[in-house]
Formats: sequence, C-alpha cells, structure tokens
Amino acid sequence: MSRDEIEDLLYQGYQGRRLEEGVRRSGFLQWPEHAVGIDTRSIVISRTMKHAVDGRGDLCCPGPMSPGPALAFGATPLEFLRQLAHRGTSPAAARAGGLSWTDLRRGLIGWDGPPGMMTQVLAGAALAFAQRGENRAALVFESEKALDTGGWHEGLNFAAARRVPIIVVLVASGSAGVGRVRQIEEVARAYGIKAVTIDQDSHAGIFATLRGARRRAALGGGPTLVALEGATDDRWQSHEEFASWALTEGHVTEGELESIRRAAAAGVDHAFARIVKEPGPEPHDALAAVRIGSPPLRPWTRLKSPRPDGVAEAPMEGPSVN
Amino acid sequence: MSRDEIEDLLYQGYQGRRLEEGVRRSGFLQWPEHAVGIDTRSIVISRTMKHAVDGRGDLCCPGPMSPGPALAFGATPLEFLRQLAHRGTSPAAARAGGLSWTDLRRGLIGWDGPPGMMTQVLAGAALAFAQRGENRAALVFESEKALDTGGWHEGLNFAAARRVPIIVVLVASGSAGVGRVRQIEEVARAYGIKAVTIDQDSHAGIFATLRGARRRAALGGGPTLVALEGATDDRWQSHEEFASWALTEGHVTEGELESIRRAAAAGVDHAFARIVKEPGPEPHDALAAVRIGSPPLRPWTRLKSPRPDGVAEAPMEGPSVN
Amino acid sequence: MSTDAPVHVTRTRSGKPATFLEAIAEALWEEMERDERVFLMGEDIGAYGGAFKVTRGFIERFGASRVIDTPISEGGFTGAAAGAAHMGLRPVVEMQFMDFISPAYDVLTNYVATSLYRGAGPLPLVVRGPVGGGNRGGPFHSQNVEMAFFHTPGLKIVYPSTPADAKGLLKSAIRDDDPVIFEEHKGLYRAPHCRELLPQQDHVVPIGRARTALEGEDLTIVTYGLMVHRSLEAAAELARDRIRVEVIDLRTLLPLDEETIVASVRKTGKLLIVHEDTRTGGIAGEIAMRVNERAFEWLDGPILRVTAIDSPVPFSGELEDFFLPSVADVVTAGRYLSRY
Amino acid sequence: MSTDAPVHVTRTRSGKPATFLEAIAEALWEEMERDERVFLMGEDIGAYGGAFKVTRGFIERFGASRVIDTPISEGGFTGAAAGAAHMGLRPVVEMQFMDFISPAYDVLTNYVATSLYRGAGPLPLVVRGPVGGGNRGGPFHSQNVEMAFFHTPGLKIVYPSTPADAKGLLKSAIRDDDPVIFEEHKGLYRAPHCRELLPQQDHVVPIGRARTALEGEDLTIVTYGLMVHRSLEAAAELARDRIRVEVIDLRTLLPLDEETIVASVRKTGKLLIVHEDTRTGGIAGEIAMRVNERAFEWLDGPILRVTAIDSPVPFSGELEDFFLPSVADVVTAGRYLSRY
Ligand SMILES: Cc1ncc(C[n+]2csc(CCOP(=O)(O)OP(=O)(O)O)c2C)c(N)n1
Ligand SMILES: Cc1ncc(C[n+]2csc(CCOP(=O)(O)OP(=O)(O)O)c2C)c(N)n1
Ligand SMILES: [Mg+2]
Ligand SMILES: [Mg+2]
Repeated sequence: MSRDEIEDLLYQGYQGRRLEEGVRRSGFLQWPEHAVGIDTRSIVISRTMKHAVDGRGDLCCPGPMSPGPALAFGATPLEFLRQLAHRGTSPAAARAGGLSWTDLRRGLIGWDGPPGMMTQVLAGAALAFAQRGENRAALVFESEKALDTGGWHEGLNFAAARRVPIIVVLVASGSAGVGRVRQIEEVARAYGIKAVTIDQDSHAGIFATLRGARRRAALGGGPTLVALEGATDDRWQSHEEFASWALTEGHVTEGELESIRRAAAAGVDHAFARIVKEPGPEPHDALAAVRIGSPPLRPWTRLKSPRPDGVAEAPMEGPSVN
Repeated sequence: MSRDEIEDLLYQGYQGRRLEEGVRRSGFLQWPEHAVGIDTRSIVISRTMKHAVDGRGDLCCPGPMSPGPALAFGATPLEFLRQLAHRGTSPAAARAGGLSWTDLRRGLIGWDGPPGMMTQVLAGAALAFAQRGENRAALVFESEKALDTGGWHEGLNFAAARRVPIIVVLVASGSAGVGRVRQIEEVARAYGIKAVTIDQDSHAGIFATLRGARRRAALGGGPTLVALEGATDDRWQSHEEFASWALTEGHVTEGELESIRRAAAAGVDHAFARIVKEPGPEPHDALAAVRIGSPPLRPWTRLKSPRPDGVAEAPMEGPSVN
Repeated sequence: MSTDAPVHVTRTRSGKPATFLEAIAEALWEEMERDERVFLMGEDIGAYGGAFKVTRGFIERFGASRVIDTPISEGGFTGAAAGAAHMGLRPVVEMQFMDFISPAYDVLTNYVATSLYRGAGPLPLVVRGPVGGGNRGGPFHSQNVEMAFFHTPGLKIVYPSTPADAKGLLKSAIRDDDPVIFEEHKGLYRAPHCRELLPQQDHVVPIGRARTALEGEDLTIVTYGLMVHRSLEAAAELARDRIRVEVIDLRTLLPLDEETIVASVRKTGKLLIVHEDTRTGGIAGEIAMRVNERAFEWLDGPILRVTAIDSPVPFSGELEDFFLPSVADVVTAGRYLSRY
Repeated sequence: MSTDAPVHVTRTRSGKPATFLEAIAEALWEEMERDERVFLMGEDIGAYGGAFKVTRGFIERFGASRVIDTPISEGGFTGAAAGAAHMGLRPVVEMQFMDFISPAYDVLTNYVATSLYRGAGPLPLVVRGPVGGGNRGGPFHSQNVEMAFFHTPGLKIVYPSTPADAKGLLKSAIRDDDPVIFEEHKGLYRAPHCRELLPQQDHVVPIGRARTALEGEDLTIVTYGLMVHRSLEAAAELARDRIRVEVIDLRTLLPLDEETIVASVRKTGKLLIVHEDTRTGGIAGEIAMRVNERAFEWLDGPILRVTAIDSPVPFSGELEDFFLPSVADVVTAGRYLSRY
C-alpha cells in the first residue's frame, strides 16, 4: 500500500464512521434495515480496484456493504445524505432508495433489491471489459445469503464459464438464516474458480490478496470468490485497528491522523447542514422522464368534450396532468 | 438383486426397446426431441425404489430418461403410445405432451418443461414423506444441464438444508453445452450431501449403490446426488450387457430370456395395434374442466339480445360454447 | 384452541375486534389446528415470527416441521411447496413481501398453474403476503402483484379489504384445491379504523364472489383492497353532491365476479374502476371488456379508471403520494362521470 | 457486407423476397456490421446456429465473443446482458423459445425495466425469440408472452406481422435506448405467403406506431402478429357481405399507438380486437379502456374480442385448433358486430 492509499483509507473510514454516527443522531434519517454498516475492510477491498471519474475505471456494486465501497469509489457524503433524505437533488431524484446508486463515471452501480442479482449484472459488465480487451474488472459485494438464490448461481456460472474479470465478495451474515452454504471454497471449486477467505487478516494482507485477485482477473485468469467473515460483529473495531496499525507502522503521525479525522468529519458535518435546507423532489420532474408509453394520467380531466356534437364540458377541477 | 427383480428388469428393458423401435417404424409417432432414449441403467436405478399402486410407494420423475423409469414404476406401453399419439384416452387427455405424465398412485410424476424444476418439486414431495415419518423416498432424473439453472440449485439447497429423502440423478449430456459444472462431487460437497458417479459400473453394482442411497435417504441420512455418465452413447448396449450378464450368471436360461423378450414385445405390439383405432380428444371434454374462472368463450354468440329494449337477435352462426 | 395461543390469534375467541393482520393470523392458526396437512413455509417465519409478525408463536405450537424457515429462494421453495401439495399436504407459502414472488413467476405460471391441466391433479397451495404502497417502501417493497398472474389460466387471486373477509377468504383459499395467490395490503394490517368483531364460528367466505360495500343508483365503483376504503371515503363526499355511488369490493380478482359487476352497471349505467396498481395493463381493462360484452347498452358514459401512474413505486413520500390514487382523484372522476 | 455471408441474410441484397425469418436474420446481421457494440447471446446460437437457425453463419463472421452461447439460465444471462448494456454494449438476447423468458421475469421487471427510473441510465437491450401456437409445441413451446410484461412500466414490446416490419422494427429495437421485448411468431417464420421484397436501403420502422393494414369504414379490427393475416382473411370474407373492415396492425404493443386506434374507432364506430393470446387479462382490455377514455361517444356497439380460450396451449392438434382463434371466429364476430 502506498502512503496515498493509506491516507485515503483513513479518510474514507472516518467519513463512513461520521456518516453513520450522524445518521443515528439525526432523528430523521435511517440506514436501510439491511445495511450491515461500515466495515473498513470493505474500503480496503474497494481501494485495490482501479478508480476513475470518466467511466473507464473498474466497476463496483457496494451491495450490503455501503457506504464503505461507495466512498472508496468517490461517492460523497452529500450524495449519501441526499439519497437517505430523499431530496430532489439526490442521485436518483428520490425515486429509488437504499445506500447505493449508480454513477457509471465513477464506477458505481447501485442496488437495493434482491440478493444475487448483481452478480449476474456485474458478470455481464466484466464480459464487456474482456470483450473490449480493457484493463478493467468488476467487484460486487453480496450478502452471503445470495448463495441461497438461484440467480446468484446463474451469475457465477456465467462468470466462471467465460472467465470474466470479476471479484465476488460474499459478506458473512449475522442473522440466523437457514440452508446456507458456508463452504464457499467448495462452491468455488465446483465452479472451477479461485476462492479466498478473509477473517482476522490484517488490512495490509487483505490489500495484497485482493490486489492479486484483481490483477489476475484483468489478465484473463477468471473470477475470484471472496468470503468476508465476521463483518457484522466487529465492524467498528476494524477501522480503529487500521488507524493504529498505520500509526504503529509509522505511516502517519498522531497529528496527521487527527487532522485526517477532522477533515473527514468536517466534510460530513457540512453535508448534514446542507441537506436540511434542500427541497424534496418535484413529482412532475422526477417521474416524467421515466414512464414509457403511458397515456395522459387522468383522461377525464381533458378540457375538450369527447362528444361528437362538440358540446363543451366545463373544465374539470382537480390536478390535470399531461 | 432377487430373481424377480432381475426378471422385471429384463422385461422392462425389452419393453422399452420394442417401444422405441416401434415408434421409429411407425411413421406417425415421434419421441420428443429431448428424450435421450432408453438407458437400461435408468430402469435399474428406478427398480431400487419402493413400488406401489396405491400412492404409498416412492415417487419418481423420469425426466429426460423416460420411458425407462416410467416402465419400472408401472407405466404401460399402451399409456405411452396414447400419450405419444395424443389420443383422447391418453393420461393427460392429449392436453400435455412428452414421455412422462403424472400418476401418483403408481408414484409417477411427469414433466416436459424446463430442466431443474423437478428437483424443487421432488424435494417438496420428499419433505412430505419426512414430515409424516413415512418410509418413502423421491427419485428425480434431470439432464446434467439442470446444473446451469438457478432453479435446480434452489431445489437442491432446500433438499440439503432439510435432509429430505431424495435421490437426484444428473444424466450426462451428449451435446456440447457451455458453462456446465462437471464436478458433481464438488457440487455435492458444497451442499454437504453425498455424491456417487456411475459410469462403466455393472448393473448389479449400480443396483447395490442406489439401494444403499435409498435406504440412507429414507432413514434421514439426506439426499444423494448421482452422476450418470455416458447415457447417450451406449444406450442400447447396456441392455444387451445386462441380459448377457443375467445369462452368464445363471439367473435366466436362454429359453427364459427369449420368452421374456417375446412377452414384452407382444405387449408392446398389442398396444401399437390398439392405439391406431383410438379416437383423438374431444375439445369440450378435454379442456372444460381445467379452466378456472373463464367467462363463456364467445360472448357474441349469446342468443338473447343484450339490448335493454329486449329486441331479440337472430341466433349467431358458429360454434357456441358454454 | 390451545390455551397458550399468542394474543394476536385470540381476539375473536375473547370477543374483541381484530385487526386485518390478526384476522390473517387467526385464519392460519385455526386452519392448522383443524387440518394437520396445513403447514407454513417462508423466510424467518419461525422463531422470528415473520417480517410482520403474522406467525409469532406458531412454531412453539405447531413445531418446526409445520412452520418451515426457508432459504432466500422464492422459486425453489414454491416448487417444493408444489411437491408437498402433490403428496397431500396443504402448504401456505409466505412471501416476506409479495414483491419477492417474481423469482417464483416461472414455477407458478408454468408448473403450479398447469398441474390440473397436465393431468397431475389439483394443487392446493396458497401463496400469501403483504402488498401495496403508502409505506415508503420503494420499488421492491410496495408492489401489487395481481397483474403478473391475472393472465394465467389455472390460478386464483384473492385480495380482501376487511378483517372478516381476510379471515374467511384465507380459510377458503387454504381449503381450495386450486392454487391461490392471496394479497394482503400492508396499509390495512394494523389500521385501527379497520378493526372489527369477527364471527365466532368457523368463518368462511367463498372465493369468487364480490361484495357490495355500498349500494347506490348513480354510479358504480368497482375496486378492491385498500382502495375500497378510499372509494367509500370518496362516495361519502360525492353523496354530499347527491351522487349515490355503489361500491363493489371485488374480493376475488380471479375468477372475476362478472355477474355482480354487470348487474350493478346495468343498474347505474356508469362505471368507474379504482385500483392502486399501475394503470397500463391493470385489471380495469378486463373489467371493461366484460362490461362491453354484457352491458354495453346500459352504459350512459365511458368506463373510466383511477389508478396509480405508470411507474415503479417511488421511495420518497412526496413522489409516492403523487403516484398513488387519492380520494380526491376518485371524487373528481366520480363527479365527472356522474355529470356525463 | 462481407461476401461470405450466409444465404439467408442476403435475400434483400440480391433482390429476392425474404421470409420473416430471413428478415430477422438480415436485421441482426446488418446491425452487427453497422455497430460493433451489438452482440448476441443465447442457447446454442453459435456453431449450431440457434434452434430455428436464425444465426447460422454468424459466429463465423462475428466471432465467439459477439455470438455467445449461454448456459441454460435465462435469468442469469439476461442479467449479464444488462450489465454489458450498462458498459455501453448493445446485447440482443435470444430466448430459444420465448416461453423460456419466464425465469428472466424477475430480472426483466425488477432490474432491467427500472434502470432508467433508478437513475442507472438507459438500458439498451433486446430480448427476442419465437412465440405463438399452431405448431403442436404444447404448453411450453407455444406461448405468447406479451401480457407477462405489458404491465411493467419501463419496457417496450414489439410484435411484427410482416418481414419488412420485422426487419425494420428489430433494427429500431436494437438502436433503441430502452429495453425491448421482441416477439416473432413461429407461424410466420417460413410461411411462403409472407415472403416479400424488402427495401434495399437501411430499413427502419419506428417503434410505437401502428399500421393500417386495410382501410375500411364499417368496423375496426385491432390485432397484431399472425392474427393480422387471419384478420385480413376474415375481412376478405366479410367484404363479400359488403362489410368494409379496417384492420389495424399494432406492430408495437407497448407503448400502444392509442392515436391510430382511436382515430379508426371514431371513423367506424365498431371495434373488434383479435389476439392469439388467451382471453382473460389479454391486451384487449387495455385497448377497451383507452377507447372508452377517448372514443366512447363514437361507439355504435360493444367492444368485442376474439382470442384463444383460457387454457395453457394444448399439445394435440385437435385441441390446439379448438384453442386458437380461427378465421371463422373473426368472421362470426365481425358479422355480429356489423349488424349490431
Ligand atoms: C428475492 C428476495 N427475497 C427476500 C428478500 C428480503 N430480504 C432482504 S435482505 C434479507 C436477508 C438479509 O439477511 P443478511 O444477508 O443476513 O443481512 P442482514 O439483514 O442480517 O444484515 C431478506 C430476507 C429480498 N430482498 N429479495
Ligand atoms: C428454461 C428452459 N430453457 C431452455 C429450454 C430448451 N431446452 C430443452 S432441453 C435443452 C438442452 C437439452 O440438452 P441435453 O440435456 O444435452 O439433452 P439432449 O437434448 O442433448 O438429449 C434445452 C436448451 C427449456 N426447455 N427450458
Ligand atoms: Mg444478517
Ligand atoms: Mg445433449
């Protein structure tokens, strides 16, 4: 890891932490129920990918791990809060929810729906990279429960069959669940692909492992399946661990660490202050563009009589749309 | 294998063979395209299950291996030919096609649609057996390509999670295909269940293996995944092999073998002679019972005027239904 | 009934009004007590009691083999339910949100719906779960699913609007030999105004028969689910203009109770259809066809509809309120049609 | 065009009439030559050339990375196509039979159709394949799939009836930024009477516009696909009774060309809808609603429909012929309506 990368990681870790604290304190915002919160390892993993702002970098679906990976891919706290607060200024104009959204320029692809599906979608994106001979790869975080869905298997099978450059991270689930396959390495073997399990590994170790997986993927070596254990239990500790590692190893001084923390916090606080003042969405604008082939909304509000004899009707009360 | 079982196997093998020869010669009948034809090993496998005629035996979906397993479960050549010829007398009154149909009294469950689905359905049937503490098990034949479908994984996952008494036979596919997982033993390991591969095994060996799998399943030991290799290439040879093994081992004499063959052929020939004379389906009868909540078919054929003034219409020409 | 029954299934027995959700729970509980073949499957319905706590306390009473926690695999476990039904059990499958019925679309339309047709016998199976908007659940936790299945011969679709109907129709669905999709609007689950005393004895409401929720002479509103309540509100407002509205609560969408609709339209001459589901391809179309076929001459104005707009269900409150049909929309349309 | 092109994509170039299937193949071939982002996915479409041989010779010309053989996993590879589309490619997915689109129902309705809505940008993706009955294919190889998707905002549905339209509309679909479901009736694929000379130049037919296949004054028939041909036959027979039928070929089902339908009904005053798909919940309903909303006063008789009956598609010829709407059915209904 370079010094820059370490600083970014620290910064994004503090950003995420401040975001989650702020949301909890806000009284009016809520994380979506299924979000597992910030596990700094998800930021580390995401940092091993190629980042860009012109749509030519790697692609990441943060899935249940957002906001970590999204921050690593350049999503801003302001965007998060707009999304959470359903502001008209939010990335999806408040139409869709969840903690991730799509911004293909920065390589972010959002999803708030059923598990398993994004492994299919990212497999197809990775296919496009391979087809064009680009040095790009796809990264998708999925709840471990995605393994229960047939959709996930179809996606992984497709990725494995075509050896596309994709890294699939399965995040261990805190909840009970049933019928779940925990033998991720055996699943990978069944599909003839690589597998890695991450548990108490150091951040530097995780970084090296994932960098390797990304390199192999981009060189045509095929998918890697990553089992990320313990994501829900020690989700905070891991960031502190990382910070103290960076200190101990001499990558940053106490003073530098504190100023990184403060800068991250200031940015997040600013975003909180800002979204309170922002307006909600305007229905006509937000919804107009996305309907295909829909007729006018309320046909009985038409002002002209439908009668052949041309008798005019009084204009109807009520909102007339379109 | 008992002497009775050996005789049954020989009889059903000859039946199947005669059926396929007859269909090919008939000029007006055709096997459904996807049928892999008769592999005697499918009869051997099916014979290891518990057969009954009162709906209390084991349950089998012959899938792409029909007619073998269906014959073993007591389907008659006459039923096959009625089904193939779409006779009104056929098991599904000519509404549905394919080489298998459902007769729950004899433990047969038919399917002519997408691969993978019957693993789900039979897993649920096996769940019912386990729930009621019955000594029963389910057997399903699937094309190996079912492994590509998410539906199959969901079915197997369900079966594995609840350790239901089911045996899933994956029949190796002759065609090219892509992205297929051939490592069936590794798939089984990923789901934590038993796996067996059958290739050049003797019929007696197959019989012993499957009997064991059935016993284990019924005792709560969970599912077994069976890989049946080479099903398309040597599908005839295997029956001859079995016959000559039975001869060599002294289970039958040449004379007995010939009379078994003749008896089987005679039954099949009789069925061919019979279906030619049987009528096709009668639409009203065949389709009437299966529509739910459909309005009368052709409303403009009603004989009474829909006009409030009661002016009668002339009865309409054309068939008036319902 | 066992004495240790959870409180939400004992309202009726103790003579108290039940919510819609309690009515559902009572139906499930009573049917499981009545018939040991009935069992439940779904995500986290066991110890956790389900996302909406409908089955809280069920696993303690009926055991883990009749209250089955499933993996996230709606297609797979619906297929398994079909297999169990073939073997004589009567599965009731819970979709955590009905939106998640989509992965089961294949097995429901191609396998389950065709069972009788293919000669595989009746397939008694209920798929039930929460539907509908207004809860800020966004596109994946707010859908109405009827039109995904309405076109499939072989299925029944039930969508009750009151606790008594919910209980009586769910009991019928469980006893029915055909597969039934059973939709429960989240907005009714705990709505206080919806609470009602349910009949004490075994309360069964037949599938396939609509209910006249309000009698009137001037205008027929055909609707179902939460929109029955919105339509009754609108009818009250229209009554102030002396417009006497008849409100038909379909209760069952498939098979459609054509007779009741046609009779009402022949009486009023005006038909407004109100559904929460989106507009294009909504059930209004089939109703319009049936009325054309059997009551065209009685129509004194066009058949109109009030529906959600053609969009996924929006997340934000502002957008969702705009998206959903409102009482004011029904009043506006009702007034327009009555003056036509 | 490369000189080694297979014969079934060179009819137009060599001035010969093309079949419906050849028109489809030409559209695919030309679009792949025109735009390197266009690629194909499907079961056995490579060396084998596809179940109906539409893509015979394509892999030789365009290579295995643009003619992709997929595993049997319609949901999974449709999802993958969506991902490729996000990255700027333009996938054309073949369903071996359109019946097999069912496993992709979840991803198409919840992911693909909502992409633009969720702010994930346009999703140019075509899902095409053979539909329809009359081929003794039975319940799993004969379905019409339009009504599974017609209710989903965000999708387009195209269902052409002639080779020229098939070619021109498929080209439009591939160039369209919205996801398009493209239905090709097997009964038209090689029908000799359907052969026609196609325009030489880049032939594009806009999505969303119906075609007046026959002009008339007395009765409007709105239809699509194979039923256009059945309706024209019926119109010829009705003409002998001096009933002048106007036949509207919808071509695109979603978005529906309401203007053309309404204009025709305002002219003739009578509307008969003919679709091969089953009856309850068929597209006739939506058309009836739109006509009520915009042309009720012009109606001189009820809106009626001729459709298949409410059943899965039967296997046996006797049953399938009974199941499908016939020319005689259309004539009967047309006569009834014209006398009304
Ligand atoms: C097809 C589908 N089925 C069910 C759900 C509902 N669902 C969303 S997440 C989830 C379980 C998530 O569990 P886990 O992965 O452990 O995450 P946790 O909520 O415990 O953090 C379920 C059942 C869904 N979104 N989609
Ligand atoms: C969901 C679905 N997709 C595709 C098909 C079409 N289909 C039926 S069998 C089959 C391949 C069968 O191959 P194999 O198992 O090798 O059997 P073979 O025909 O070679 O004997 C395909 C693609 C289908 N029936 N269902
Ligand atoms: Mg969890
Ligand atoms: Mg094969």
